[in-house]
Order: sequence, then structure tokens, then C-alpha cells
Amino acid sequence: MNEFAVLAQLTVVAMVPYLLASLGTMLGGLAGVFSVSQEGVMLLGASVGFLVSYGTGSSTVGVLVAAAVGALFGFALGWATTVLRLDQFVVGLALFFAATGLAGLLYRIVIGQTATTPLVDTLPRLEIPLLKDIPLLGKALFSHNLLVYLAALVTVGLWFFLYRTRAGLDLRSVGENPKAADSLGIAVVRTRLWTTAVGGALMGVAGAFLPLVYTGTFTEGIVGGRGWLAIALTFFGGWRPQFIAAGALFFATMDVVALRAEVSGIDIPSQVLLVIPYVATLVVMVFAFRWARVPEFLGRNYDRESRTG
Amino acid sequence: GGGDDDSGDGGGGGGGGGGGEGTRIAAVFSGTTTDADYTFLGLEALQAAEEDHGAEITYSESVQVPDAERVLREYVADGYNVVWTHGSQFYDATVAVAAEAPDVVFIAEQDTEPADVPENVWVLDRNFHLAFYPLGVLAASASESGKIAYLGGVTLPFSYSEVHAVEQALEDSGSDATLTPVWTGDFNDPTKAQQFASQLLADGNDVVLTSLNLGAVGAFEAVDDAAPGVLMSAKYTDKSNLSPDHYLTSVIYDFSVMLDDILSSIEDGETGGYLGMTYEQGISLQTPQNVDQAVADEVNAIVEQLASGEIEVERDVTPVE
Amino acid sequence: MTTAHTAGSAPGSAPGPARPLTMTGVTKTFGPVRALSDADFELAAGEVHGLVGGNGAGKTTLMNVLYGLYRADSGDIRVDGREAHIRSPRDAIGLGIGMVHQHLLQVATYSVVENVVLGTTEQSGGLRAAARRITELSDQFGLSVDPRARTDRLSVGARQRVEILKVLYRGARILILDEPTTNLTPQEVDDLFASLRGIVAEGTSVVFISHKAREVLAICDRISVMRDGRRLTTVRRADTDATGLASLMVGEVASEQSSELAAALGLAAVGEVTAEETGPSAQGAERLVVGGLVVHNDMGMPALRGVDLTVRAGEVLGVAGVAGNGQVELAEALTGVRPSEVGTVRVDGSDLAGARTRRWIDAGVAYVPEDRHRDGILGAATVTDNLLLGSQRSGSYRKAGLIDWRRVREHARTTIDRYSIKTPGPDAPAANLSGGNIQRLVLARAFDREPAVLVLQNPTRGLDLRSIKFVYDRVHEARDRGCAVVLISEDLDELSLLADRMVVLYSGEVVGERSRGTYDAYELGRLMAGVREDA
Amino acid sequence: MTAPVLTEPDALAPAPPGPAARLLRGLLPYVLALVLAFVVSGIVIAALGYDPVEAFRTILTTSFKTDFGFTETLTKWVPLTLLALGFTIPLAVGRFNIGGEGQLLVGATAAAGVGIVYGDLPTGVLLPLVIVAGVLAGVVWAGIAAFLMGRFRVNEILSTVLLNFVSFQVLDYAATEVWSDPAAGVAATQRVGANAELPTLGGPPGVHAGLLLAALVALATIVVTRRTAAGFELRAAGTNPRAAGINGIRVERIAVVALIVGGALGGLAGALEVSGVHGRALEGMQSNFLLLGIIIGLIARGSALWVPVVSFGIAILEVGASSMQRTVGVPAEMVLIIEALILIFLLLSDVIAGRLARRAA
Ligand SMILES: Nc1ncnc2c1ncn2[C@@H]1O[C@H](COP(=O)(O)OP(=O)(O)OP(=O)(O)O)[C@@H](O)[C@H]1O
Ligand SMILES: Nc1ncnc2c1ncn2[C@@H]1O[C@H](COP(=O)(O)OP(=O)(O)OP(=O)(O)O)[C@@H](O)[C@H]1O
Ligand SMILES: [Mg+2]
Ligand SMILES: [Mg+2]
Repeated sequence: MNEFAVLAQLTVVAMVPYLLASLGTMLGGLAGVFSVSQEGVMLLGASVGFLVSYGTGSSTVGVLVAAAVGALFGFALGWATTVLRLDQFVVGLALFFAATGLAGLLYRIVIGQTATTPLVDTLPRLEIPLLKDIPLLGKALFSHNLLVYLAALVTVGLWFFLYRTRAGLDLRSVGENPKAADSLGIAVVRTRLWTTAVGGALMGVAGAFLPLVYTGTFTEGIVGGRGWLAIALTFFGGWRPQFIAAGALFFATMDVVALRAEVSGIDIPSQVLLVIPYVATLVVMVFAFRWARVPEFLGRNYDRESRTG
Repeated sequence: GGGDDDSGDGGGGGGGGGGGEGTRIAAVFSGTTTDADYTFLGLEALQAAEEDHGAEITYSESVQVPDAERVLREYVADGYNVVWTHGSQFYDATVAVAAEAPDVVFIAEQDTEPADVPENVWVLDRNFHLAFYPLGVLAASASESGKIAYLGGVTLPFSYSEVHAVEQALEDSGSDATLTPVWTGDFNDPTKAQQFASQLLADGNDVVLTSLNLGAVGAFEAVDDAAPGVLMSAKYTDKSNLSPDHYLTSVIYDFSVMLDDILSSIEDGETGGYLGMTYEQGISLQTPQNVDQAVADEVNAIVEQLASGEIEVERDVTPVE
Repeated sequence: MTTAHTAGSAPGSAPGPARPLTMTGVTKTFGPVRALSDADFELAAGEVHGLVGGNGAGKTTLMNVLYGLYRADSGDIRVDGREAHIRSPRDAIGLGIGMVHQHLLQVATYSVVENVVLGTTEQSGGLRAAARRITELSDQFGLSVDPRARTDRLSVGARQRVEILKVLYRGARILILDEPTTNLTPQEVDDLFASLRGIVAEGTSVVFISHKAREVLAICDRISVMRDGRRLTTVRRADTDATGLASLMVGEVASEQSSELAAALGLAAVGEVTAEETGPSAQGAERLVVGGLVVHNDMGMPALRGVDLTVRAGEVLGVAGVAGNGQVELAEALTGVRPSEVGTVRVDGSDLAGARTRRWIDAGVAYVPEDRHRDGILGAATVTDNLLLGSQRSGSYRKAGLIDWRRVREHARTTIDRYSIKTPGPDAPAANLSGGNIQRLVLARAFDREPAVLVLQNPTRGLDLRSIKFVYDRVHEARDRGCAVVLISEDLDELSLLADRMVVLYSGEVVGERSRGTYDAYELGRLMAGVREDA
Repeated sequence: MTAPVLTEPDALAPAPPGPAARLLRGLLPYVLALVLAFVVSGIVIAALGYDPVEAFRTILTTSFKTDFGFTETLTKWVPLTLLALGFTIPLAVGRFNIGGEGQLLVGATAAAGVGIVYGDLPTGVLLPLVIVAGVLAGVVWAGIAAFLMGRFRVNEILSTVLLNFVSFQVLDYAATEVWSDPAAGVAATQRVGANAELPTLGGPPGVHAGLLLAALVALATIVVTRRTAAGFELRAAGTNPRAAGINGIRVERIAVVALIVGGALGGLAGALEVSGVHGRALEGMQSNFLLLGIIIGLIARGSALWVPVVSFGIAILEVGASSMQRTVGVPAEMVLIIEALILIFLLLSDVIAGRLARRAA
């Protein structure tokens, strides 16, 4: 494999957790619920994904359970902010704390103190015949584990659903003007509940991706701020799947390129190289007025009878 | 106190400082005891002390540096007479609290021989530069491409000393291999470590010496599907299970012998001092794997020379590049 | 003469099949406010039922309860004689109820079609087919609108038409129209009424809420009057006339048949007002002089293309025109809210163009914006806060450099009294007030500054008769004090009544000017439609 | 996204009933919520096999029965309050400053830099210099986000989050390359000159004098937000930017200034941590102050008056909860879960308060 193909392949893998978590954030956000528990839910997804894979020997089951747990947390956010109308930010942070605590606690209960790190097999690569032989990009794009393809599928699927179907049109109206949506019989609460749940599931899978692809095991710091970055990338992508994907790709590329520069022994302090992805993203945002917008009602709870909402 | 049954339960403590005769040890850890790494080593040492010295033990996990002083004071107030901070990041806090509590013996870790140590503080020097010297020798003989990488976390002085020690080893063994030191910015981010390691391997490095905590698992995952002959080393604990086919070795740290030594000294009335970890005491090199026996033997000889003081490794903390 | 019937024995209740709708004993409170107390309402098959009453009488609340937007504290709703449990608009829609809401409820970033199809399920043909259907409906009901246009780029009038189209698209057996005509032109109102008759003929029953007696009399078969959260009475159209209805709506016999009230009722035809009724002759100094004003709209397109105006002290200048011809931009440019590209705006001699809004306010420019909810008030803030807004740096509310809240509160109390603002208290959130009271609040704030120049846009939209009279009185007061008043309105009756002089705005230009006594509805209408005088 | 509604009804126009009675009525639901939170987390703790009574005794006594606990609580109160205010001030105009962490870190780095480089200056000069350096660094850091927001409409959540990540490297660079302390064992700068350190109040162990400065800042914020025209404009701009603009308030400028003020407070927190607590800038010194600060700001519903109070409560909780580990052996992760529970129940108090109000009406 030539160097470009290697870097491209690393980039594709690197963008997946950001992409999934950002899409999850976006989905709830398009219905108006702004989650800030990504970092915790991802950690919990990583913990559960690893533990279940470890226990059952099946990474598929691990991913599914991680998705389910993520969905549960997403649903909790949706429920607390719609039915009880608690502040989205605080509930999100509380869930972040709870998920973070639970992630470590579950690992402690199941694995406990060990001298050697327990491991699972990381997800195998599935090469797509023919496509993988395309020159230059074939290996980079079509030699990946199932979750990478799944992420691509989710991106396209969400785009189609949100912008090409009636249900998607209805969904987005909930985050733009819930009162208008409500007055037309669109179930605001139900929409928010399922979008936050599915969004949480995506975050859970994004978390499970880390142990199942990168490390084969769970560690406390495995998410390392990627959840918070997912929030930034969702804004970067203007809460639309295609731009979020582009943003995740951009960020991952910068990340990989910066690592590449450091690895090549370039004479620049590592700290300078490590900030490249963040600074580059900020710089690009200067041009983002072209695409970035935020759902009108993002972060606000809807109270049908309130005029001050 | 720990969540497990073995460890003494700190609850209900609070007896006066000089009350009981028995040793009551409290440890402060920066990570969780489930890390199979540095914190776990601390727990092992603690449990050994319980076993061998009949000490009552307790510990706090995931203590952040800014919280350390308070946690230490709490242990002092609860009447613990030996307080151990496991990790050099707690050194300052330990010295500060030690000055307030002259009756309590503190054990702090460091990577130098510090000055102005209070009477009641034991300093444990981890001597990472000593530990890494044989890795350099090993890398020199194991590398076929002549490209060796060092994968660290944060650019701390001890990390620089490790790099310089490896450089010295390369020089001493007449190797002309190049050493590429790289830092991920975090000892505990395995994902970053995986990405760095992948790139290091893609760049043609065939021996990677890691100096990470939890990040190491990511680095080993990256090497797992590398070509045969590509090797990676670890630190602190045996990590051969992470990637048996590409595992080189690990510099094993054993804190129980150190703690045992210090506790014995304390029982003898020595409340403070300096104790450096060496290949004689506390550090050992795991038998190298995936290399020829000749190479392994050569390195063992080096280790013996280190232990006997025949080879001196300079502690050079000047920044790399 | 009006024959009023008390509740329960509504006239014209035909025996036979169950009523499409009966509501009884409906009570609804919002915190301290009792919006409905034991209200009832009954709708006969195939009728247009007018629902009138002052601002805050509970009309909207009652209909929102029916539509499932508000949950009543108690009460009983029967549709076709069967008890209906309406917990959400979805339930209401399921029962064949449709509602045009008093305030625009649209997704601003969606196109017209997208807004219309929201929440409907049928898929065949997708948006293309829906757009065709909308075009058909537009033609049929005289509600012209481009189905592809983005909603937030439309004029208020067009958006109002979209609201009606939304309901027509779905079809309904019970159709609630909550002040649907506020933003429509007279021609559009006529078209709508013609179509409503068609709908009714097909078996739909309609509830029609309006403050305009003329409209109510024109379309309704029966009229219910609400006051203080209950239905006061119901009358048959045949049994009442304008005066009778007005007195019921206002709540007292309209003894003084002042021209204001007549205009308020929408009865005074343009031109009927004679020159004698002018206020003090407009010969004061030039207070507001606008020269060559060019202003862009939100999309950066020119909305005013070189406007010249002069308003003297003690003069009311009316600006007529169909919505969307640059009125909003004019109002905002005259008040320093929107920057002008070219041109001067002199207030008492000094050119303010380009200056910050703050300086305009300090120069004595006051603004009563058209959209009072969006632009007029801090909805979630208290009435007191809202009365202070804009004067927070004024010396009269300061003590030792800090805001003297005691003084502010005192002032708020007196203002609430003086302007008869109906509020649970000075600490109530402003958004909870009824439309008329919000307008009083906005006016109170504007007049408090004793303005040199007063710019009002559609100041009586959605207001009840009392409130309209109140607004007119305040405008007269300002004029008498020597203020230069610019009244931008789409209501020709209102303009004829108040304006000393009238200009017509078309496509960002002044296309004609008339002075009092020479107003001619037909001619003005032609100007407003863009037929040039020289053409 | 717009800010939560941030009215301060009592600040503007107190209703007739006595202030004490209203305070009591206002506090009741919160007290109820706390009790409920303790009951539920007690059940969880017991279910995991630990002693809940002892656990709660720890939380309640650590801060009040022990000197170091009380000291630690006050010490934590300083950055928590400053970061909470740094969050709520921009929040009043509907802007979310998620960058407190970065502002604190660059503030600390700058303060430490000055304290090291000019370590020999006399206290009277050096100390103010150190604090001003921290504040200025915070201003610059938030200023980047504010500039991008004001000039290019870059969402401030995005920019402040990204800048946090950059700040880690800024500190790391200063602590490992510029003023590195080889003996620290973490990425940490050398110690600042003794003259750059704040005097200690009371003790030992005592609290650094930055406490007074923070209290002063909190007081000033209360006065400014509640009693001045600028504060009124801040809230007006947040409640309805359009109406505020029409009434002469320069909303964009206020938003930019508010974000910068938020940054200044973050920077100040960093400087105080350096010259009052650590005597240096070091990795991890930001602790979880940012998240807790946000939580404090939101629980206090943006009210500058309540921030210091809530902040004190959270400081007690933080100090006490981590001591539970020591006294009853509750694992570290459990502490997070208990905090989450307490948060949720505090929020629920709003619901309870609403119910009570409705019943009263
Ligand atoms: N079936 C559908 N249901 C709901 N919304 C749809 C549907 N189809 C399209 N849309 C929405 O309408 C917008 C335009 O739709 P569409 O592409 O169908 O228009 P069009 O009439 O085909 O115009 P053009 O051919 O110019 O693209 C899309 O962005 C999408 O949001
Ligand atoms: N969501 C709400 N929250 C609080 N108060 C409300 C709410 N809706 C209505 N009210 C109050 O209830 C009363 C009735 O209001 P409603 O809107 O039904 O009046 P209306 O008859 O429709 O008036 P208008 O002619 O101004 O539209 C008013 O005092 C109003 O302030
Ligand atoms: Mg109404
Ligand atoms: Mg098309």
C-alpha cells in the first residue's frame, strides 16, 4: 500500500467515531433537543461494548448492547426534557456524569483488578471485492470493518430520510418550530423521544467503536474528549448529515496529517502539531456562514401552553 | 478504602495518630486499580504490605493533582501513619502536607534525587532512564530497518531521560539506527496512541518502544496486524497478551519490594530517606520475546552490568530536539 | 335592534341531527388569569358562526381548547353529539377540525409547500403534486402564493394566506378561523368570503373570529359575543346591525357615534371623512425630512428605491400600500433600526442616517413596530422591564449611577393605570398579555418619551374596538403636541381617518400623494396596485 | 439556539410578601429535592453494599467539621464561582461560553509565566501583574471566540470547545518546553516567585486571599447585572434581541463584550489558582471546574445572586463526595453517579416548585 492509501485509510477510520456521535447529536438536535452527554455516553458505549463482547465473544452483540444502552441514555434525556421539561443542558451534564461513572463501575464489577489487560478481538476487515482494487482509493475506502460501512450507510440513510421523505420533513419542523409542528398534529414529544433515543444509540456505537477497533479493551481515557469534539463538529456541519460527514472527514484528515508530520520527525514542537486539527477547524468556520445554521428551536423545551417559551 | 474484600475498610477509622501500634497505610492513586497498569501495581504493593507487615491499608483512586493535598490531609486526620502517593505528580503535595504532619511518614515518588526533602518523607526514585537503557540495546539488535521509534505521552523530563538513555544505548552498542521520539500528548489515550503507532509503523519503524500508561493498549493494537518482525515494548507490567507475536519485552516495575523495604526501615525508626529503583531492586526486564536467544542473552548481560553499576546511564532531561 | 339571547337558548338551533359541535362549562386558567370561566359554545351544521369580543375575552383560548392546544381545567366537548376527548391537535385533526391560528405558525426556513404538507401523510406524487394542489386551491380561493417560495421571504400577507391554505389543503368539517383577515387586502377578504360560502355549502361549519364588525356582518349566520371568559350572548345576523353589534362588542351602547368608532368598525368608507375633521392645520416646522432614501431588505435586495418625505410638526402622514412594498424597511429606516444605503433622514434638522439606534431614540424618534410580539416586547421579561426598555439609561431612573428600581416600579404602576394595561401585575411576563394590552404597553413606552417623530406600523392590527379607539386617541394627542407622525398602514379606512396627507408606497417608491379631502378609494387602490399616475 | 429564560423577577420588581417568606417558599422545593436526592442515592449506595449513613455523614461533615475540608471547600468555591459567572454572563445574552476551561488554563499559564519571569519583583508589583496577566490571557482567549462570533458568526459553542483543546497544548508547551519543572512529575511549570503568591487567610491550612477577590467579583457582578443599565441591557438583549435592538441596545456588541468578560473571569480563576493554590501552572489544574461551573450557573438560573450560593453547595458536595471514597470505600465512579442523581433531583425541584405554585394559586 502506498503512503497515501495508508493515510486515507487511517483517516476514514478516524472519522467514524466523530461521525457517528455527531450524527447522533444532530438527530436529537433537529428535533430541538441538544445533548451534551456525548462524552459520557460514548464512554459507556465503549465500556459496555467491550464488556459484552468480552463476555459473549461476539462483537456484534457488544455493538448492539452498546447501542441499546446509548439509546436508553438518549431516551432519558428526551424524557426528562419533554415530559418533565427539565433544562436540557443540566440533564445532559447529569447524564454525562452518570454515564461516565457507570462506565467505570461496570468495568470494575465485571473485570475488577487484573494484572493483565483483558482483550477482545478487534473487528475484522471486510474487503469489498472489485471495489477494493480501484486504484488509489480502493484500499482506503473499501477495506474496513463493518462499522465503517455502517457509518457511511447511516450518513446517507439519514440524509435521505431527513431531506427526501415526508417523515424527515416533519421531524425537522419539530426543531425549527415545534408549535407549528404541534398545531399540525405532529407529535412533538414522541419525535423528540425517538430521535434522542436513536441519537443516543449512535453515540453508544461511536463509543463501542473505540475498543472494538482501536484497542481491543476498555480504558478510562479511551474517549479522550471525542464526545465534546462531536458537539463542535455538529455545529461545524450545520446540523446536516452531509456537512457533518464533510466536517468529520476534514477534522480526521487534519488529525492524521498532523500525526504524520510529527511521526516524520519534523522539527516542530509536538504541541503545535497537536493543535492543528482544532485551529484548522476554527479557520474553516470563518467560511461556514455558507452552510452552517442551527435548528431554530435547538436547546429549548416546548411547552404547548406557554407563550413565553 | 478499596472496593474489594481484601483491603481494609477505611470507614470507622479516625483513631488518634499515635494511638495504635500497627502500621496504617493510606495510598493515593492517580488512576483506577482496574487499569492493569501503574495503579494496579500500587494496589499489589499495598496488599503485599498488608500481608507481610500486617498493615491496615486503604487507598483513594482517581485522585487529581489539585485534590491531592486535601486527600492527604484527610488521611492524616484519620490517623494513618504511613501515607504513600503513587506517582510523581503528587510529589509537591506530599512534601507540603508532610511539613504539616511531622508524625506521619510519607512516601513520595520522583524521577530525580530532590533537595530539601522533609525528615518524614521517603523519596522513591523511579529511574526510568536506567530502565530504558536495555531497551535501546534490544532495539538496536532487533531492528532490521534501522528505524526505531519511541512513543511517549507527555514531554516530561523523565520522558526525555528515557529517550536520551535509548540514544546512549544505541551509541554504546555502535548502532546507526535512527530513533524517532513521538509524544501523543496523553499517557492514557489509547486511541491516539493507536493512531500514532499505526503511522510510526507505516513510516517504516520496526521497533517501537512505548512509554505510556493506558495508551499502551492502543499502541499494541496497532502493531497487532503488522508484518512479522515488527516489535513493540511496554512498561510497568507484562503486556505480552496484547500482541504476542509482536511483543518485545517490558520493563517491569515492582513497587512491593520498595514498599517492603521502606516499611522495614520505618519499623527500624527511619522516617525518611531516598531510595532509587534499579535493576537490582524494583526494576526488571522481562525476558525478550520474538528475538533470537543470542539477543536476549546480550541484553541480560547488559541488565546485569546495569545492576552492578558497571554501566552508568546518564540522567539527561534536556528536551529532545 | 338587536335581540340578545342569553346563553343556552341560542336562537336558530335547529332540532334534528346532533350538532357538529357543542362546548359546555369550559374553564381554563393560566396561573392567576382566568381566561375562560364556564364558557359554552355551539356550532350548527353548515353555518358560519362569528365569535367576537374584546382583546383577552377568551376567544382564542376557547378555540385552542377545542383544537387541543390548551387542556381545559374542566368542561365538556361534543362533536356530532359524541363526547370528544381532545388531548392534542392530532386528536382534533382526527375529528375533522381545522384551525387557522391568530399568529403565524410556520417553519420559516421551509417552502410554502413544505409548510402546507407538514404532518399530512399521503405520499403519492410527493411535493410536486402537493404544489399543484396548492396552486389549484390558491386559484379557487383567491389566495395567490408561490408554493416554491421560502416562507420567511414572503410578506406577512402572503404568510397569512399560507396559513389559510394549510387548513384548506387538509379539508375540515369544522373550520376555525382566528382573525384570518388581519393581514389580507379587502379584495382578498372578499375572495375568501366567497370561497367560504362554497365550503359551507359542502357541509363544513365555520367559526370566524374577527374584530371587524363589517366582516362579521358580511359572512356570519350567527354571532356569539364573548366577554371575560364566557359567552355573553348569541345573535342571528338577521337580528342585528352594525350599531347593535358594535355595542355588544364594546360592551356598552355606542351612544357617541364618533367617526373613530365608525372607522374602527370598518364602516366608514374612504372619502366619507370630510376635510373639516382634520386636526390643527399642518403648518408646523418640518420635523422629519427624508431625502433619496435607499434601503435594502434582509436578503440584501433594494426595498426602498429613493424615497423623499417631509412631515411637519403636528402632522400625520399616512403611508398606504399593499404589504411587502417596502413598508417594514421604511419604518425601520425611519427609526434607525435598519441602515440605509443612500439618503438622508433629518430629524429636527440633524441628519441621523448611519447613526446608531440609540441616537435616534435620543433625538426623539419613537417606533411602534408592526409585529409587537417579535419586535415590540421582551416576552419573557416583566411588564415593568418592558416599560423601562429604552429608557434604562435615562437620568430619571437613576440614583448614584444605578437603576432606581423603586422609581421604575412606581412609574410602571402609574403607566399601567394610565394606559389601562390589563395585566395580573407589573411582574407578569409581557408575553402573557393579550394582543391589545401588549399594544398598549408598546404605545405607553413610545409616548413616554414624548417623541418628536412617531412611526407606527399597522398599530391597530388585531385590536378590539376599545383598543383601536385608544390608539387613535393617542395618535391625536401626539399630533396635537406637535409630534410628526408617520402612520404606515394597509387599512385605507384607518388612514383616511387619521392622515392629514397620504402617500402610496409601491415597490419601494412613492407613487402618489393625496391630501385630506381628496382621498378616493378607487384611485388609491389603483396606485397601490402599481398603476402609475402618468400611465 | 437561544438562552433559557433568565429573568430575575425578584431583582426587578419584588412582589408584596415579605422577602423572608418568599425566600423560604423559594427554597423549600430545593431542600425537598436535596433530601429526595440523598434518599435515592442512599438506596443506590446501600444496594452496592456500602454504608449510606456513613457516606452522607462524610459529605456533610468534611466541609464543616475539619479545617482542611472547610479550607478546601472555600478554595474550590473560588474557581467554581468565577467559572459559573463566566458562563452565566454571556448566557444572559444567549451565548454559551463553554470555554471556561481553556480560559482558565491560558490565564494560569500567563500568570505563571509572569510570576516566574519577573519573580524578583516586589509583591506589590508582581502580584497585581500576575493577576492582570491571567485576566488578559483569558480576555484574549475568549476574545478569539468573540471575534469569530461577532465578525463571522462562528458559533461560540464550537469555538470555545475547540479552544479548550488548544489550551491544553498551550499549557503543555509552557510546562514542558518553556518553564518546565523537571521535578514536578507532571507537565508543570516551575514555581512562581514567592512574591507572586497570594497571602493566606486564617489557617493553617487557610484559604488564599483570592477568595476575597472572587467574592468582590461576585458582588460586582450582582450589582452590575441587577442594578445597572448595562446589566439590564444584557438581559434585554438575551430575552429578545430584536426588540432590544429596536430599542437602541447594541445586541451583537453586548454579546461580544459579555463573552470577553466571561473569558476575563476564567483567566482570573486561572491566575488565582496559580498564585493562591498551586504556585505554578500544571496539567489537570482545570479539574472539572468548567462542567461544574456550567451546572452551577444553570441551577442558579443565571442569577448572579444565586451563583455564589449554589457554588458553595456544589463545593461542599465535591469535597464531601470524594471523601466518601476514603470513609466508606465507595469506588470513585460511584461519586460521579451520586452527583448526577443530586443534579437531577435539584432540577426536579423546579417541577416540584411549579406544582407547589400551582397549588398555591
Ligand atoms: N416526498 C417528499 N416529502 C417531503 N419532503 C420532500 C419530498 N420530496 C422532497 N422534499 C423536500 O422538498 C425539497 C425539494 O424537493 P424536490 O427535490 O422534490 O423538488 P422538485 O420539485 O423535484 O424540484 P427540483 O426538480 O427543482 O429539484 C427537498 O429539499 C426536500 O426537503
Ligand atoms: N398561554 C397563555 N399563558 C398565559 N395567559 C394566557 C395564555 N393564553 C391566553 N392567556 C390569557 O388568557 C386571556 C384570554 O386570552 P385570549 O388570547 O383567549 O383572548 P382573545 O379573546 O383571543 O383576545 P384577542 O382578541 O386579543 O386575540 C388573556 O388574559 C390572556 O392574557
Ligand atoms: Mg385571540
Ligand atoms: Mg427534484
